[in-house]
Amino acid sequence: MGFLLVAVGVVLLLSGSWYGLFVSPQERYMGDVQRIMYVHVPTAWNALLLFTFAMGCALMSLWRGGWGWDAHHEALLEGAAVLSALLCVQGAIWARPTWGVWWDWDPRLTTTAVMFLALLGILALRSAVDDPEKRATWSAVATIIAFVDVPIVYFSVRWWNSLHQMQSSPETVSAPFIVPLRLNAFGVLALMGGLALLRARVAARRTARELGPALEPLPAGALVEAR
Amino acid sequence: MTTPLALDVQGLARRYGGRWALSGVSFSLEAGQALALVGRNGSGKSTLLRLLAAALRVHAGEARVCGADLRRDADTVRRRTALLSHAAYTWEALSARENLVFTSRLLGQDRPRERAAQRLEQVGLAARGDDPVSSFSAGMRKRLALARTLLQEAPLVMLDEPYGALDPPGFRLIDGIIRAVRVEGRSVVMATHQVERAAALCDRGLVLEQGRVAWQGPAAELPLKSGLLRGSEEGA
Amino acid sequence: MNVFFAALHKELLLQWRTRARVLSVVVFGATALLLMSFAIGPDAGSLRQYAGGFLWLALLLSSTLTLEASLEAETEQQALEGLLLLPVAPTILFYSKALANTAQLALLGTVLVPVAIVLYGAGTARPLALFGLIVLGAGGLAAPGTLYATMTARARAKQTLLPLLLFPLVVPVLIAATKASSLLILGDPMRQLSAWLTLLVAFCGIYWTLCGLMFGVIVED
Amino acid sequence: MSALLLLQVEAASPDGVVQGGWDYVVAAYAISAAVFFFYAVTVVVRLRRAKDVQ
Repeated sequence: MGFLLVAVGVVLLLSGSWYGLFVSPQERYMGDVQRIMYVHVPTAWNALLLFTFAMGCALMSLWRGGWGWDAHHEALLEGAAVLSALLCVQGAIWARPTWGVWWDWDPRLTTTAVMFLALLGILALRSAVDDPEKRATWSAVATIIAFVDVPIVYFSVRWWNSLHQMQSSPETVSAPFIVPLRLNAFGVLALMGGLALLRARVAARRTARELGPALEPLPAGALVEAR
Repeated sequence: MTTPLALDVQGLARRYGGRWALSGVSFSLEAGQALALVGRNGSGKSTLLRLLAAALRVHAGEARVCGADLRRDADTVRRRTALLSHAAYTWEALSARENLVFTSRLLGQDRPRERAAQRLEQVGLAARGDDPVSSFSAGMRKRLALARTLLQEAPLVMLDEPYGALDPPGFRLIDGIIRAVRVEGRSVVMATHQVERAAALCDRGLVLEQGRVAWQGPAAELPLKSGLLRGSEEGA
Repeated sequence: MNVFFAALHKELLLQWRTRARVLSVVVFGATALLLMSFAIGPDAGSLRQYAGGFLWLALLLSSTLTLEASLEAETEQQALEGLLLLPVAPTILFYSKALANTAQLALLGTVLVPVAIVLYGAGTARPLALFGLIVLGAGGLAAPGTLYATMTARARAKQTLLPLLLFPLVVPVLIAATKASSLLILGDPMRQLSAWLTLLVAFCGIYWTLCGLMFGVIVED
Repeated sequence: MSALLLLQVEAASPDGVVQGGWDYVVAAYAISAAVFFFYAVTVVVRLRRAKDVQ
């Protein structure tokens, strides 16, 4: 399942990128630089999506328990961290030719940086706790708290920097612009989703090893007992 | 007529990470009786006591503690038990008296100062009651922790290595307290290496080995049984 | 309610008994303020302009020391486990601890203000508003800070872990408090202060609720 | 506002269209591809290693 999704993602990404780079026409105002958007926007969508899924797994892991939720929680956190790091780099590459600077205190870019650091913090917490139970609970709580924080960060940065509010790129709605965007969006989703499934397997195996051979204790009848 | 049970434990188990510190532990204790827990270091005595005091989450099995379900009604269990643990549970920067007064207030008791003074007297710390705990010796910390445990006036008193770090007068203090608690009709569970003392003080005995019940029976037979176990291990 | 006040009294008394340590945190914060002025240079105008930001950075950096110390008192002899064994709701323990930490951070911030005034010429015409702001900001740091310190006190590498978790989270507090104190120091012609205070109040409201709910989950062993 | 910002850009032509910039586009796609590729490799390597241990 994981490998299949990865393969689907690669095909979608290759075709979407080919379309975006060579088929789509030049955008009227941004010129060729606009083509960065065909990979940038899908990355942004999926970073948020993966973080949201991680939050869902965190909630389920707290509410229901179960190591499957915890393993997927870990995998999705890592995937979201990779995507948000990539997003910051892409944002810098986009900012340079359009605004003349590598970094811009745009609310979205800044929020992404904060989100990346928060995700790194949670992953660090996971690696610093040896007891699998505590690791699962604590990191789930940290994920929920960080998830609530992201919109607050976004709004506070927007207020903080209200002068820069209007630098959203010109809307592009016609089909030649939509097609590569959609292809790449589903491509990143399939690729990172597949990788998250594989990564969750790694986490699940590590937890299984930590928990020892038997997850259930021996039945009471098997013990030496005398009354 | 059946006596109510202070403890009714069925297949209790707890793991730390991947290691099952306790598994499939089953026993019962009638109200008003005293149980001696014996076993080597790491055999699971402390884990069992902390589980029964609802300090740790149960990973498998069931237990009723003083009539309350340990898994579903941990708050009631906490109200009905008092645990003298390995850790002293004290705030080092506060004085012994302050430690007891705050514990009493958090328990919602009336006259906390009076109660604290009374317990300090009982464990022989009245003279040092206003010194910060950080200046205490290990034995004095043990006495303070004992005072804290007694402050709770719980129907089930659990003592983890009560004799540890104490001097001979301390030993007699513990013996006296256990007898006094039993006179009041309360139950006692005690984990200790002092097998002879435990045999003299308790009704029931239970030997733990590697997190399992290796033997249980009348406390009077404990010295023999635990001696056999220890001997066989040393031979192996 | 009586139980809550008993718990709060205990927290405040603990902090009072360890006041020598609190004093060293104050010195740390003042040193941070001094060092930051070297980063700007001896230009009085810029120093005054950035005074608000430096004040909150110094407070944020010192806050991790305060939070770690407040949890150390509970983990030394596992007093926290002892507390949980008493029939006291974990939320009461959380709110008493978070409130005591708020008080301590607010005190720290208040003490740092005169230092900032001397070093940066950052006086304000509305000292009461500045004090209120410091209390709000301290509350925003203390609620998630207490929760995270409770986790990291029992994890490996706790010294680095707490700032790693806390600092990204409190970015809104830092932004709002910095902006608001700059407005108080430099003047507020556009009447923007209330917007920033609202943001702080909202942050405090959300995290005092959320962290209170989560504390019970965290401390269960 | 955005028009004002665009004026500061070296690459901007008089009519406001960003000219060229293909190197930036190539860099963005190359870096994204590299990140995806290397992350995929680390995941697969860790998966293999986890299997070996079992």
